[in-house]
Amino acid sequence: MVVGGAVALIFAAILYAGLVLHVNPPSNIETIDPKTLHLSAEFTETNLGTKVEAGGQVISRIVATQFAFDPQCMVVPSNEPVTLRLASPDVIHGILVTGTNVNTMVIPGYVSQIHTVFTKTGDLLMPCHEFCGFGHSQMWATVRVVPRESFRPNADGRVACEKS
Amino acid sequence: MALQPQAADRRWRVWSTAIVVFVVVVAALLAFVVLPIVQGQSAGLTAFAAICRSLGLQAGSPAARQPSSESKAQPVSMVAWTPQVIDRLHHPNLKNGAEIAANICASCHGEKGVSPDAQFPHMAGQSAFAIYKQLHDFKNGARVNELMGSIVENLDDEQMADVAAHFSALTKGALDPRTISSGDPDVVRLVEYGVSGRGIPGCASCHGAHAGGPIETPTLAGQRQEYLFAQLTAFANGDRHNDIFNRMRGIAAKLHKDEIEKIAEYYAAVRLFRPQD
Amino acid sequence: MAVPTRSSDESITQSDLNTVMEQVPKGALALAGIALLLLLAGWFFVYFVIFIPRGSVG
Amino acid sequence: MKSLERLTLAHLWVAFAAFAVACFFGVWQMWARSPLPAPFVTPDHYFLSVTAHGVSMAFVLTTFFIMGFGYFTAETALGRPLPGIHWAWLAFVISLAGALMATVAILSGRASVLYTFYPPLTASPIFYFGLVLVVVGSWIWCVLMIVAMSRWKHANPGAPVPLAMYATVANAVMWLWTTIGVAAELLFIVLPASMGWNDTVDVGLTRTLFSWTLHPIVYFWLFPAYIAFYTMAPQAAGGPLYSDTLGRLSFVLLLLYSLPVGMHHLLMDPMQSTGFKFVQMMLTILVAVPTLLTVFTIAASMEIAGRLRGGRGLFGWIPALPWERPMVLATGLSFVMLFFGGGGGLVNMGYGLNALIHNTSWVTAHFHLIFGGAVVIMYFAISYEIWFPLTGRVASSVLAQRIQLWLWFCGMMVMSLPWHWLGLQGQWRRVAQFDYSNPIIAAWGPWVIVSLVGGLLLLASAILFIWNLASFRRRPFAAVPSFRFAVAVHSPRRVPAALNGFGLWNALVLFLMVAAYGWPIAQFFVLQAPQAVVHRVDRGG
Repeated sequence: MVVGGAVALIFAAILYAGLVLHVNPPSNIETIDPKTLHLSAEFTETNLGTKVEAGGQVISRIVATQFAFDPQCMVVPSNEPVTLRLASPDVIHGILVTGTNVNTMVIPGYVSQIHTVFTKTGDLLMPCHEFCGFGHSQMWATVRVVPRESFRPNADGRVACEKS
Repeated sequence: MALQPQAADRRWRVWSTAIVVFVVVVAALLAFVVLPIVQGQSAGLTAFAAICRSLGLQAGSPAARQPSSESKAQPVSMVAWTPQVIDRLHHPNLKNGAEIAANICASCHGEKGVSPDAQFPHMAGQSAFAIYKQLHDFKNGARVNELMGSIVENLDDEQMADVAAHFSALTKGALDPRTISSGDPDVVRLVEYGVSGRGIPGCASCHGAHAGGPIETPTLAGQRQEYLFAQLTAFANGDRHNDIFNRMRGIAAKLHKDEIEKIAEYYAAVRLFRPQD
Repeated sequence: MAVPTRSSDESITQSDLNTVMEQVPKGALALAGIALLLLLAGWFFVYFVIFIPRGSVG
Repeated sequence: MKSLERLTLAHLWVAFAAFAVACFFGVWQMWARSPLPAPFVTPDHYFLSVTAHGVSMAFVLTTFFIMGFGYFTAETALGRPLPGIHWAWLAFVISLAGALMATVAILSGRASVLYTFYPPLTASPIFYFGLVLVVVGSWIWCVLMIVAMSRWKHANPGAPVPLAMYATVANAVMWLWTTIGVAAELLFIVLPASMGWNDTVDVGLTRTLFSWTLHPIVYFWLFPAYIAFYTMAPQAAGGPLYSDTLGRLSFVLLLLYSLPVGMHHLLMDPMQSTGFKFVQMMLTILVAVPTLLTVFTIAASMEIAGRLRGGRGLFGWIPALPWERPMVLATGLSFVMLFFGGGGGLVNMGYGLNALIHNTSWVTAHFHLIFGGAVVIMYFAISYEIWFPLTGRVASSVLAQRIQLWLWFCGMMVMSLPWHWLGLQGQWRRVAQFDYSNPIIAAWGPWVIVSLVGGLLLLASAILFIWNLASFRRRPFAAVPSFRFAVAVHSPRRVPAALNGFGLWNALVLFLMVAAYGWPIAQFFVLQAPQAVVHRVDRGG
């Protein structure tokens, strides 16, 4: 019937996004203990921010905590695959990056992971979009998308925002 | 309706069930077989791994390589809020805590946790979790202070929990800092609301009476002004760095010196309810 | 003047109803069909014009 | 029947009192978020207000309205007294006590965790106890509805249950299924944590359990609107219902496909796998089927009425409808809002597409249009319709009723359409104030002010609504004709057993819930996911 056709059409578009564009919601069931997050190797303070890993993967690690992100500014290259990995040591947070499809919840106990490609350069807002307490409204960070040639990792493969 | 009622009823049962089961089977095939295998191929995953990921049996997306990290842990504080630690703080040996307090804490922090000297913080009514965290950090060198470092050297975790709980129990706890009637409106705004544009949450978002901030958040109301000023300054310039994930360093570094002064003054002005007052 | 809050359908005769039922539900199908088409158009607008250009996530 | 009327009115007045108060909170919140300077804005005031607005609108208004309307339907549709009216009063007292407890906890600032909870933040136990009591009261209502229907069936063997009652019981059955998730979350995890009995909670599990409830709860709110579409709107328009069977089928499909779909609220969550998200997304799309069936059936019913009144041509029946009657007007306006809200919803549930708008103002706009718009406007129309039989007095001004409905519709559109736009720009949710000095956010300012104007229209409409109901009291008593629900063109003498009871559908719901939620919940017990430390907002810091 007509109803069935309409439903099928929308369904086909979603399936197309999944099969051809590899669009998935962030669903990386990877546990991490929030109570000892600061003792973990990967989410230790010095390892946060953007790093080009040995295999060439660009990974930005971010901790969302009451009521700030650590770090508060991330540099990522444009038009290149980037992986964001986020974790929370305390309560539920969430992020989106304005003007992009980057969006995930950050749930204490789990690593949230998004694989994406930023296409536009510039400073984008990355606010906490889930109620996390009274300081929620002041919790935001900056994602600085720079052209490939301006993205210069240091000897450890790390890139950080310059203090402005 | 040519059908007999019973036959019609059975047809409804059979077809409804069949349609529902069919929908679930198709959904499951797409979700657990077709999508992960197709997505996994482009990411170089085996069909088995991709299916496991789509079921949630393996970490990672069926559409992308899973990154790894070779980083080493470099914690700024060794305190982990395990259920054991929390439990000890909820069920302390208060007698033991009182003894330790009388023997080694009272000379600087006062017999009843009210310090006689401006440079030492008050302890009475402070959160047990906050005191425990700081004692633990002094002991591990996460927070550096010669005097405190040598004093806590010989305390074990349980003793630290007991003495923390002892001080915490000395008064009824803090008043809501916003009960003071006067105050510079700019500071009140900073304390209550913070500054969105500078990414500064209000102090009360964590330190307020009904805030639900991190468990180790200390009570500030009625604290020594000199102590608060010294600590905020130390956070701002990085001398003190035992706050996990830059929670305080990040905020303090964004505050101007006069704001730090006013905040210290503000919180010191809020009177704690103390039995001897 | 207050309109009665509920209508009285006693005036409907079976023959009126039969006449009307020859037309029904043509109008309803047309209306629902247009609504459905607009809905689909809106959805695909969001999908192709906003979602897809914003880049893949997974 | 006097006692039934008192019972129904008591429920509706509690519902609308909460509604009116919540409207004030809502407008103030929009003011606080706008570039205009608003009074009293601090984070604790703001989140107290959001909690109060959400709890009043989503739990108190809905639950009390549905219970009251259900009692009314049971007695009028079945034509026999409600069994166990004492139990109904007991349920009322329990729910009211619960609502008052929650109110006290919220207003004392010890429950600012919003109506969707967010553990490991935990509020005062009084808040959760209060909400549990509201739900317990509604469970008694569910049992009473089921008992009323089964006694009627016993007395009328083989006869089809009147559609209005069949739908009401479908809602009661669905509500029993729905509340399992939130009840498990509150009773086993959140309440013990707020009492201090455990210090850590499994956040993934609590969110998953809440998602179990989060979608069908919206359908629980929606059912009265659908009941009005099928059984009151055609009657008001002056025609019969187009098809009784399509109505039953819609209600059954709503029961089936509103339950195993809650995970579309967790599409952006890291603790559920792509596979189960996809399965539930696919089941979610099927909810479109009963919705579209309803749109068609009601449009067809209206077409009959319009043509009976002399409407000609393909669309001539539309202007021929008696739009001056509040129920007809509300149905039309409700469908317009359902169109926009439903369209937004189709984007929300779109698997990857959800990333575009998750936790942005788009979602706020969606549920305000669907619930606050399409559903609540039918609550208004239902109240106008049944206030005469309930009070024995005729409305003082139907014009005021029409103005109120139009105000609500315009307000809702003016408020929520800009929100859709802002959501696409990335305006995020649950923020007390925005920093309008930021250039990205500054561009949103004008639209936020436009939506605030919509909010003011809504507030005006809410006040007018209460005034309209109160003004019934100034009118003299009139003779009340017996209340009639619309009947179908071809009133069935017998319907298949499947469409006259819920046994088959309960079995299928069980199957669907096991398939959709079995492993996603079981995984937390297998995985042994690390727990998060409880953050109590009701203790001094």
